[in-house]
Amino acid sequence: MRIEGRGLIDRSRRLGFRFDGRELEGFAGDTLASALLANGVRLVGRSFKYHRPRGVFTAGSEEPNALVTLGRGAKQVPNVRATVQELFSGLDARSQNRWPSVGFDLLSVNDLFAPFLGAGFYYKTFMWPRAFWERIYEPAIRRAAGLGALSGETNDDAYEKAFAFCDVLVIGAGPAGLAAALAAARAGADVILADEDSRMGGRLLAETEEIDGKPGHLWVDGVLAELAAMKNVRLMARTAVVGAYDGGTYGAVERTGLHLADAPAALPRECFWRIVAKRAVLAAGALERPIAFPMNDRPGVMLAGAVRAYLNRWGVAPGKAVTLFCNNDDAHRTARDLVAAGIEVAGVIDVRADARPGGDFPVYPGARIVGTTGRKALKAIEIQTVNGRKTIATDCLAVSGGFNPTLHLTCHMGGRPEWRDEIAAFVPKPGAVPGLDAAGAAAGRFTTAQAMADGARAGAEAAEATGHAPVALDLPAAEDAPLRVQAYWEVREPGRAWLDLANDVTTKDVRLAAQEAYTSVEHMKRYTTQGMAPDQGKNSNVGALAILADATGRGIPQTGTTTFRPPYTPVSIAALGAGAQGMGFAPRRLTTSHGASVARGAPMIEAGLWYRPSYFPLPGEEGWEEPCRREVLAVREAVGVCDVSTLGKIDIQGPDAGRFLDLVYTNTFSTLPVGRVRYGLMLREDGMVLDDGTTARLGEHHYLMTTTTAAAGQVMRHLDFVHQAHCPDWDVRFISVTEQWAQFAIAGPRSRALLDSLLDAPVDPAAFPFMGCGAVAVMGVPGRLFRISFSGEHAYELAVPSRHGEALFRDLAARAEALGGAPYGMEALNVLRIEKGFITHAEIHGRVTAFDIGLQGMMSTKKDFIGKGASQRPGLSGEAREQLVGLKPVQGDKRLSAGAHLFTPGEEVSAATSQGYVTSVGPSPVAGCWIGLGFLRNGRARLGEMVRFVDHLRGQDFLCEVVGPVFHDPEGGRARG
Amino acid sequence: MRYSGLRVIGEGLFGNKGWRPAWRDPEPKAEYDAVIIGGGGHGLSTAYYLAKNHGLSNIAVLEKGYLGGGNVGRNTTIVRANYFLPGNQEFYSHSLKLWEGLEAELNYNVMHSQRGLINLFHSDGQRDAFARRGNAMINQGDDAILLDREGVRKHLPYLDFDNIRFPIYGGLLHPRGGTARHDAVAWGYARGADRRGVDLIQNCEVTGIDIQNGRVTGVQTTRGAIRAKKVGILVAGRSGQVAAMAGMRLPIESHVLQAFVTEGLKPVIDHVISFGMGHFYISQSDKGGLVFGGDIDFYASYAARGNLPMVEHVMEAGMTLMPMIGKAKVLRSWGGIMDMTPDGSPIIDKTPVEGLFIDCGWNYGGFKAVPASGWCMAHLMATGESHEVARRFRLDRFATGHLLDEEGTGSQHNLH
Amino acid sequence: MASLIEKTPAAGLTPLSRGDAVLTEVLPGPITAIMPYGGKDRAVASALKALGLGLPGPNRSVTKGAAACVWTGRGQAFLIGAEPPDGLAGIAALTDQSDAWVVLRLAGPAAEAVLARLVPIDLRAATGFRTGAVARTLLGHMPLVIRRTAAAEFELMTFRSMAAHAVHELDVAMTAVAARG
Amino acid sequence: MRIPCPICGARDRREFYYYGAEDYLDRPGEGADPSAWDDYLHNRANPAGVTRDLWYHDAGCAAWLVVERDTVTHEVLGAELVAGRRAKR
Repeated sequence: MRIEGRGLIDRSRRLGFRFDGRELEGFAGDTLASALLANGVRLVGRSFKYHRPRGVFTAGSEEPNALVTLGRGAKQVPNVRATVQELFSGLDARSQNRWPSVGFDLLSVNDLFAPFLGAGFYYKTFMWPRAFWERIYEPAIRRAAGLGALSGETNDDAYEKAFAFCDVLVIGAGPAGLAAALAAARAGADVILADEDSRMGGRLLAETEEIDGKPGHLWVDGVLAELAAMKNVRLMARTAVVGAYDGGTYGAVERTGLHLADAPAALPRECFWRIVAKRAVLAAGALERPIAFPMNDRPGVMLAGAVRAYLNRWGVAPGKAVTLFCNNDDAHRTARDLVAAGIEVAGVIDVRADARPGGDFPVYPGARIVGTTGRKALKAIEIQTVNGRKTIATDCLAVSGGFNPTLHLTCHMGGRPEWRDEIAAFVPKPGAVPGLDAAGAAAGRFTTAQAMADGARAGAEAAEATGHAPVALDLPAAEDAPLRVQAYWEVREPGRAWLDLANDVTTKDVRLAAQEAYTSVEHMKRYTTQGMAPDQGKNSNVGALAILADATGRGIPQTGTTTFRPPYTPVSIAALGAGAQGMGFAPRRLTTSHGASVARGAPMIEAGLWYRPSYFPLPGEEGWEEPCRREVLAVREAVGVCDVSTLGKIDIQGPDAGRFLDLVYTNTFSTLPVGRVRYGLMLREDGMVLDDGTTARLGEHHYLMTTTTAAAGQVMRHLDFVHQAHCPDWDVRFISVTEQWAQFAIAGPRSRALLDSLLDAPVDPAAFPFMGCGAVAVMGVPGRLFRISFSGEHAYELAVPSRHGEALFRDLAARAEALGGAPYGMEALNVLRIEKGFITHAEIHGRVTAFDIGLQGMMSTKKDFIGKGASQRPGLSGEAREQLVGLKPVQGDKRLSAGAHLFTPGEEVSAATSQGYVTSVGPSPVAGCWIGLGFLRNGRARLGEMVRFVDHLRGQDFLCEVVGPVFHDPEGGRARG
Repeated sequence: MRYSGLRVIGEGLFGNKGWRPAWRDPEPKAEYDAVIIGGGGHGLSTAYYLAKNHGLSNIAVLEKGYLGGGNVGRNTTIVRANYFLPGNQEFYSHSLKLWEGLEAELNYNVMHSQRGLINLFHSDGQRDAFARRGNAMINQGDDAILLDREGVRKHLPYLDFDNIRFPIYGGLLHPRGGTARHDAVAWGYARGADRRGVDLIQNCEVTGIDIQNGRVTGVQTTRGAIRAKKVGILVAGRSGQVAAMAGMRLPIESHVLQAFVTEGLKPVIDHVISFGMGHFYISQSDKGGLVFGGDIDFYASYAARGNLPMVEHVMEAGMTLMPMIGKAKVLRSWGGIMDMTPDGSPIIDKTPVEGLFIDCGWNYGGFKAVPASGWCMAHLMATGESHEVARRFRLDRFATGHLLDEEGTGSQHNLH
Repeated sequence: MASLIEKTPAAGLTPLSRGDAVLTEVLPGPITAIMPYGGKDRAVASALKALGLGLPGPNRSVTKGAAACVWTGRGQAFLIGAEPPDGLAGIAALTDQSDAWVVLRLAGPAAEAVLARLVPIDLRAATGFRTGAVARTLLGHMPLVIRRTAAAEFELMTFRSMAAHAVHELDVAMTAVAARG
Repeated sequence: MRIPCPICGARDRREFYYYGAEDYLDRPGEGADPSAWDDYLHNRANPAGVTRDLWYHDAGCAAWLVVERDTVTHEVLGAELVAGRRAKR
């Protein structure tokens, strides 16, 4: 019911919206909850376990009941707090966790079985028969549980993340936060003021107490205007600071588009901020807490401060005849404001014997509520007064059990709060989060005057700590009446009394946990699920541990609290993971020939962030094997061209360069002549193979190292470590030149013919013997030529500055084709190298030693090198190790598959009898069958033996011959010739 | 007191007044036959199997906080047996078999749910590596099915198959893989051990290990000295500190692993899914929350909490793999302290001190190991010999080079 | 004689204009990595004086006309827009990087806000990132050399192979900032 | 978490690569006892408290750092260059 003349809503702007299909109307400035209450909607959802009818309970993000689903299709958002969601025109909301409707929910039958569904009941049953768990019990439980539903459709909204930096982050823009921001900003500090509400002001927007003789919101407007005009201040409304992390880093989520009717598609829905602040002031206020009493969960039961907020900020009366139940003075203000607005207050039930009447409403001192009625909306309460029992008709019961400072962020680094008896609440432990200071109600200073003064203090101190001289703040006159709270947690009378409304945890559940030895507060939480619902126990934690303390005979401080962890309010995965959807997860690295390869129809596959062509199909070719075979033969018989720019290239210079390479490679490079290239093997310090590749000596003090594509970054980091940690004084400098050079393999018997037609001067065989290198010119462009081969053929790699890469690739491909050759892709490259027994990271997978791949001879005995010491360990060599071998099927038509295991023929197939496994396979035109590389126990001693090749997954089981890993030209004459 | 559906109904009819404590709260005795340091999953299961399999009942479990307060209560609840190196294979295979009978064994519903685990792969090379793994699993007698892209789509139609940075080539399905209710495992073993006479002593921190002439004689605790000829250390997250009390330096570095849960949602993810390219794994709990995690934060830590870069990385992995979860909201994050070893595999072994045994180094795979770890540690403590399926979990394997490095990342603790 | 056509790293991808920010590819001329050998920092600095430049300290740059010497890492600077003077031979490792980077200019009143979406450092002039300031950091998940070249103008360098990805990420950020109005 | 790079200034943890304890700096000489290699590569004090460990400013200046920090509170107490540390000896 809307009250004329009250509230900060804009009554000139009517907004139509829908709830469960009903067309309703509210005003600009409404939340969905205030608009629903204004329309008399009481029942808004169903509880988690018993599916009990529930109504709006709070006016903030801590709402346990009024969780709704917004939108349809991919736009569907579950579990939206109606109390936070700003109303917009066309908003489409639905209730949750009910079927078929919120008014008639079949699963409310659970409520009848409540005696059997107490804390932890599921640990004691559903065990028989065993097979029923996955098939019957679990699916039923899963269907009944959960709240809202995801649409299952791919997200199509924009989300973003951003960074911000400041001297002072002020969290919360109520009286304390505004004063803190003002104090810090006037001192000259860089200030970010963040508040989760759409409108700044905090409780000042919901109270009738005046500030300096004016309505509170006018004072707020004045302060905000001043702050907004300051260059050193950034105001962030709709921004909830959700996590405190190390080094003054805070996570915050800003609702950028969720409140708009027609948000442009490009406007992010939410932005996740990482705010780095030298100091922070937590001015997040306090959360009112309920009292547990029999049947306290009915729609119409609300927090007293929330009732007052709906009245004063939104001009809504949540009921016609309101009652209150409280243990403190603050709740009496709600009664006073209601009466002033012309709403009947049917009684204030105050547990305090000394409670005094404060206005034109009946007060029942020393009384308590013993029962309520009204299935889908509260109808009446039964109270026990000093004079006996009495029933009062009421449609809205406002409850206040005192206030809990909103100290969650101060606990995010493991700090535990401290109990204060005089306010019956936990307060933040100072210094629990370095640099974060709590102020105002968040620190247990509840009056407006106290909050402002404390905020001003904290703001000034934060400014001073960041190097800004504080300036005095003239604080206005404000309300300063003490809270006068008496600790009171539950009415112990027959009937269920809810603590955790969202998870349906009652006082009985907590007592049952204690009875069953789950007496640690963590045990109680986990056993009852109290505090694990969407509100994370904001409404129930302190009450539950008070009852646990009572049940176990311990005090509240001795019982302790559970741990508050980030986020303070739930944050959508799309915001935290913004930017990653689709292609954004990792950078895409494109070679200079990318476009040309795509133009030739090559499927591009991912290789260590790069994209490389799989093969280059010709018209009429099907699948990968046909083009692959053609490309392999092109290399073997004519000439093939392949972009190898993705391999890591590191330019290494300096007088100590050779010495340095001797340290990082197992073999020696200081003796390599200028103009020559050598294959190098690099180990990790633990003796396993890190990487391999060729390194060329370009000059006396100048080398060029090649790494594999996958290990390029790791090798660079490794070189930096070895240099900086082990030999920082050596004069060696290095930098990646991977991006500088576009490099192409030109492989095959006609490779030289191709180069001779291309280069400005023909290849001089004397200058470019096998493993030679030197400078060349390509149409006037200076390049580098290396005579190296990864295919076993007479081959070169030609490098030019990347700006020429695409043009050179197109030219090379055309020339190759003219010579009867072709460009080739990764599939052919793989077959070519398997035929030659060359390894890749399929073989050097991190568990492999030089011994395993037969390169133990490359480990110099004349010098130290990285990995030498640890490679002496007995387990890293010997007959028990699996060694690299080649494999050929006995029946030539069998397809090998990598990942198969090898067994001794005649032995059973089991884990214990596995003799090895297959790492790489391919259809070899040279061998005329599929061939493979693999690791076989004591393999080098077993050449010529048969092994059983078993691939359960692909249904393969046949014999293979163990052969040497080099299938093609084992003497190497073709590459050298 | 035996738990059953009938008992639940019977007690419910009488106000649930009859439920008895799940375990006693005994005072520590001056001497036990064996003392277990650590009341987490591994310590409790060790005590249980020492009593059940080896007939020892004069045992105490000493827990500095509350039972199950360590990693057994802060993980992503995944249970699987999909290792491929001899040494790991047989151990996790044994563990999974124990899981499959755990409810009946403990008379406690740990909600072991064999909903199937799918490891996705994104290149031919990854497919081959997973094929090797799957074949190893079948060699071991476990189950594995290689799915191609369309096979994955049938199970997980909501993944992004069309516009994803690392395209989905297929997956390795482990049908017997799944989840369990983590706390219930600790509580079930605790209740089982208690029923067999084991003293579970909470709020009792071990402050020293008494050693005479190379033999362990007992422990010092915040609740007094306790004598014992056999002491087992099972304190993941504190292994280094407790071992140091016996003068040992372990091949362990402690790291923080974060995990996350969303608000409750109606059923949407029916499997356990693992996305190797992003190091992301996810399942949906029976309560409806999406439970997921990723890599460790990568820096040594005992803080049981992490930082935003890894939070964001995990969320980004989720968004690239299954963008339909975008509008689910993260409700809570937490952290556990992982014993990271230089090869990613655990240690269940004797120590140089006679009578002192250690079970540690579970990296971030300790939860699924709880039954077999207890089984094997109990065997070791009772017989003095390593159990057949845990014989490679030796403390000296780093020195000898007999490594169990499934990741292949070598002697850098945080890379496993 | 035939010639090899040159292609710039971000060819066809820029310019982009979104709201109050404009992204364009810059072609700065030669880029040479200069890594002084042990104890040669001063000698290198004086050799660079021939160009009117010097050797910048960490997070700094020195400019003279179209040429600049930009700090790019531990013991490393890039000479941009000029060929290295002869005097550097033997006292520093010199490596041609002219083709290794895409160089983008982001300009306009919204430039800082756009970069706040992608770069994890404080880029505000008021707190120190003034004209001439340099940082080696991240652009999303990509390596970045960033230099403020004017009050509302930054030069961004990332790997050439990532040019398309970088432009895309910047486009997304520019679009989001523009949508906020 | 922010790491104070002595060259670049304080930077977010996301710019750094972590290696492990500073033990990795003390590489045994050639021919050292196998147990020295075991200790160097594997065994760690792994303190719950102040530690010194190795970080690489991967996305920054490419310096290797020794960072002194507390593993319990995550407080970062300081950082120095690995190369500088050796030169001082």
